[in-house]
Amino acid sequence: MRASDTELAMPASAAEAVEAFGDGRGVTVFAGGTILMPEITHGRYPTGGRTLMLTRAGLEGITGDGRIEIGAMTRLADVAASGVEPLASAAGDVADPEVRSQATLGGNLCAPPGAESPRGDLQAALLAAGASVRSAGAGGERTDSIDEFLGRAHSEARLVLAVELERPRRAAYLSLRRAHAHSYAVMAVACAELADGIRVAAAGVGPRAVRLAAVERALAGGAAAAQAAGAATDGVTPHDDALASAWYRSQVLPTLVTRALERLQGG
Amino acid sequence: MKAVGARLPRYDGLAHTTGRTVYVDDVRVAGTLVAKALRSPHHHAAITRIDTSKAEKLPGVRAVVTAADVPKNVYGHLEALGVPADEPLLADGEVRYRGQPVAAVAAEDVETAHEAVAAIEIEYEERPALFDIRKGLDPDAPSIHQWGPVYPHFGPYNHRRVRKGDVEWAFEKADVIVEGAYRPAAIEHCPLETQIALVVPEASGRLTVYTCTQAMYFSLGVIAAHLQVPLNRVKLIGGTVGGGFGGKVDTAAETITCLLALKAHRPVKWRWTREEEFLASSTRAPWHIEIQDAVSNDGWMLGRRMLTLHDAGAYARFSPYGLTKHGFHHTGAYTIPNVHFDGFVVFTNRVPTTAMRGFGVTSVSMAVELQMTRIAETLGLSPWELRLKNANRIGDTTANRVVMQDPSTVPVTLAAAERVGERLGPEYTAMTPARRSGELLPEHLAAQQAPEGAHVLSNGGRS
Amino acid sequence: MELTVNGVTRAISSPPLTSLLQVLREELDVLSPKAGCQQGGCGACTVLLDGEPRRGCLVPVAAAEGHEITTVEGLGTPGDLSPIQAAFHQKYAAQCGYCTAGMLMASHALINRNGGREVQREQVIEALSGHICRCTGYVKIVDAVIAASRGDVDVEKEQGLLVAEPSEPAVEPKGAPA
Amino acid sequence: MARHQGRGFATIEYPTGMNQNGDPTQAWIKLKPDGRVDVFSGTVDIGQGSKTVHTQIVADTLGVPYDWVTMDNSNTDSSAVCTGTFASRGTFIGGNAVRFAAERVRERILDIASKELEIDPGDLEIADGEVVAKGAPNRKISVADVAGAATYNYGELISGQGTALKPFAEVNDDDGSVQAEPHSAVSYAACVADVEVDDETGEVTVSRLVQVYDVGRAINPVLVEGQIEGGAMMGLGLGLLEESYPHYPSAEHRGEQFGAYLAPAIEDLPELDNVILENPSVDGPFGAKAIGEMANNAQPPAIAAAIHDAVGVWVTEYPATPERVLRAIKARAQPRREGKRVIFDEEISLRTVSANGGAGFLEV
Repeated sequence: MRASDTELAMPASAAEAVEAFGDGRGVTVFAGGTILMPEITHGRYPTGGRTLMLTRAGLEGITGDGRIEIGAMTRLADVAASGVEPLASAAGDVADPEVRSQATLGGNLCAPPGAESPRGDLQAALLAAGASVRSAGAGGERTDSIDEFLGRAHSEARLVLAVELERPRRAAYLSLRRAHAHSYAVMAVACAELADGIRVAAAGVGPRAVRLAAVERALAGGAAAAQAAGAATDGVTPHDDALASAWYRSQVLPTLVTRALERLQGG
Repeated sequence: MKAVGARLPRYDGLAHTTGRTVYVDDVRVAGTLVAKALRSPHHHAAITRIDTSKAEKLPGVRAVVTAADVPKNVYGHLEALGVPADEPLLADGEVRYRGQPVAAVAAEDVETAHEAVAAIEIEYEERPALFDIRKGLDPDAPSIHQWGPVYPHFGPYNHRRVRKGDVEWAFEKADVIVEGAYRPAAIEHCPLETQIALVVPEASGRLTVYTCTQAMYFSLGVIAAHLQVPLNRVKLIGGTVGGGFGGKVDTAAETITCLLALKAHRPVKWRWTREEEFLASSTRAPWHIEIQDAVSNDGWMLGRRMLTLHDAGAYARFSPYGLTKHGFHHTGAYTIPNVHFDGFVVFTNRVPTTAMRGFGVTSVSMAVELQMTRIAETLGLSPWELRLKNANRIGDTTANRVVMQDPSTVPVTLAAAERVGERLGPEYTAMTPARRSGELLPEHLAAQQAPEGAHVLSNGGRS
Repeated sequence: MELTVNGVTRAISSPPLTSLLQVLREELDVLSPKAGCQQGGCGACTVLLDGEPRRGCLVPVAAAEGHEITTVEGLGTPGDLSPIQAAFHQKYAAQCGYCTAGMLMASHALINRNGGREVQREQVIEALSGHICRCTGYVKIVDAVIAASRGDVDVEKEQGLLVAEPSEPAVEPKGAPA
Repeated sequence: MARHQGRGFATIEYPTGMNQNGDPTQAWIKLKPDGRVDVFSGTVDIGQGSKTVHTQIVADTLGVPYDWVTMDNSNTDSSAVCTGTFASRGTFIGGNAVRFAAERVRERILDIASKELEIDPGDLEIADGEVVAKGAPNRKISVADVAGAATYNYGELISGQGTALKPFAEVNDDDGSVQAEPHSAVSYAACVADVEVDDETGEVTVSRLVQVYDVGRAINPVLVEGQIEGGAMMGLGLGLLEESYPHYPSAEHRGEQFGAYLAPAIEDLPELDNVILENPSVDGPFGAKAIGEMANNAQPPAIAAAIHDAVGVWVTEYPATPERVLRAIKARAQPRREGKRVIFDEEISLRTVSANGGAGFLEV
């Protein structure tokens, strides 16, 4: 269909947005637009007859101190400036200042995997931080752990309203990227020390970010950073794309994990 | 003299910095239609059916063109230099690379143009494709070009040859033979301005073509040849380009846009998207280069055997020219008296490769210079001194017998060494490009040296 | 819809999901922003929204309504250059010129954000990290932005052509053939 | 984390003009009645600054101020043949074309000035827009008045045309030898690259490039610098970053997004130290040689040599991506020695990769 034929809704509040979204059928959610706009320009309007533009829905903002809530429409530039690690470092690592001023947390969370390179740069940080996702859709509003949310992503339509997390005691984020703002990171590793131990996650090693459970277990068992990182590729199935091969990702992931953990522990 | 040597401001600097430079995309002509192309999704396939009738009937579609609409569809960019034609403007019966244009449409707006492209019915029969030039002559390599796996028209040969001196002697005489393989990749020109043309059919029947070409008269000739019209039927307006780097030596968008404008009787603009540019614009060629150098323990380059495969992509375009230039410069900034060079232009199912900054010679530099560093390392010599010792000097002759008149291998190398504080022996720091004599003119270099005042030797070298 | 561009408010008829870039160029004939990629990847279409740089190709016009949009046309004219334009001209920061408008807008915003202090090289690199220039190698762009932030540019002089100044080779020629 | 420094260098040469020549650029120039100069040439300015350079050449050849000269390269009706902007031919060949045309115009100016001043043209010279008698500076007439006199008194349009063309150099297909020079002039350059290599990730950072270019004569030194700096970044891209098919030869991977194609960005910018040498060419305009195309040729091999210096491995497939560097570090390949032969890179060679040991390509 033509983008010019879509029915555009611009809800003025979160409640209006939830109502307009309904069960999500036939709805395209427009957040920051950094992924959607090029598709529209190139004549590939994604789905449905209705576009829900959230720009004026009041879904932005970072609130709370210990328990932090970040609205879905919070711009990555604001996340980067928030000091909430490892999320802030991950957000600051996305693209360039102009894109970060437009891209949103919710959009990043819901980005489908790219054809040529990984996407969803924040997923690893959210996993490491043990975040949860508050969303609306069929069956009403609910809160899922980030692990559950990502596991079900793209199998059901949800309108993300906010992300919630406890501020980690310590956190570190490290990406492997070519020095190019316009390029996605090859891989990223985030780790965070929470009340119940250290969580470690990696992005760029699969269609979406994953927890590195074997590394977490090794750390819980008292292993040093480099030793724990030896298990980084357990259960991980890296892929080839335009940025790097599966071989390269497998080779370098342990190094990246080691460096991230050393950063976490070394402060 | 006042202007020459002065740091005068750019002629177009004020226009650039006030956003007033007029590029093709900034030209406004009332009633301009939008063009889009149907491009091959396959690397290699037969076109078994094409039907444009549904696209033509869509409201807002003003023209659809296919190979049948081109007066002279197959034309060669270098016919004037003796390279026969092999490339169709629009694919006819067969596609040989992904992104190859098969048909084009002109419509009132971009969304209609997209719909029209999608409405063209086309069926393909996929064929095996070839991507590795090293496998071009494999017994089971797929047949992908009407001329066979390699370009066959270097006179009586299917490869460019350069021969000088006695290479057998050099390899016999050598203390060490260093062999290496070098593989520069395909590269995007990636100018910020993508390929674009705006064609306005004039009442007189002339076509006014707003063009981003780097080569106005060259493109004029290409357009006129495809359209089979004299040069006064087409006027090119251009001269201001948003980056080229060689990719806009190809006449990429102009001719198809002319066909659409002629058929629609309306102005038509075709601006490639960045995706099209990445998918279907020509690239710098990938190369495969193998070098064997015969050297003496004290660092003389006695002889070189070199084999180069140049990936032309699906059509010849400028590749035979680029390979010849490559062969002419295959010794780099050094004088090697005995050489044996063979170069092949190999066809693959990639987009045709073309000129890019340093065409033909960039690949030489990438291969030969790393090889020189390797030789120095292998012999345990200074890489600086190895280069200075074998540097081009006045009166030396190139592989193809041209006498060097103003070579600067020595001054640039010494200046670089000085800049980074590299300490060289006094016999090196005192060097100039002057004619060889004394220790710098060993017996093996004497035969290649030209007499004073000569410019080209019709038969230089040892033999 | 209405759009305010360089201080002038005009009615817009393009559909709301049309990119701001498309509206500026095709509906309003504001031609300095360039369609370099329309993927958000090159920066050639960057304009200012309320003084902040944004990719024109990533902003739907519906989201631009109600904001002040500034393009190079609103920065200065050949007879009345802004400092950043004068610096780009004086420092030869443009070659083919296709990326220049985006570079200018991002640089202008950086200098304004910096509140009159001299911008540091690292700031320039961060601010222009999403802008591709295939011609200049960026050196003269960095120089120009820093110079403009320092006020180290003669705007008056840049209105016309510079007076020729003789150049010196960086290193004396040596070994020149007779 | 293990980072290693390394330095490498390269020296290169590059010819001016189309290989084998036969590539004309034609220009013509006319004077307006006030002496202002209109230059028509089809040379395309792709950003390198040919309009500026040609204007400088014409101004000095005629002896008039730079801002008297207007350059029109806009269309094929008013401009004569220019083969195009490629092969580094803009300054040398295009510049010679406008120079030759300006020399003709200069002759006509002197001829008419001679009539007006009643002085032999050989005793006149032009400087700063005035025709002056040699040795008698108060006997002069402005070029503006000469052009006015030509237009209104003598009925002449002062104009001139010039063509820069070297004849096509035929090649002997048996041995590649030529009967005429296959180019116009040769430029030279050297480049030193300093790099840092991370031996755990294969990442390479270029920290500094020192570059020396012999350009014959820098008609406009800042534009020459612009070519050197732009070329340096393009060369850095060739050496480290860019690849149309990132997993070449797996053709499915020619990306369509900037996100997957790594054109050098401002974050890649190393310290650049440029040196311009001016060893004049025999026949270029004011001694100029070429600069544009060669400017990205020296960096890739200098960077590859620096990688070897840093971590001891040879990466001969360009670009030296982190993956290629890391593979080389893991493999630590040593050359095979066979008698006096030292054989590198066998695994990527034609003999290894082709099905028939390279038959048909080797030993023809």
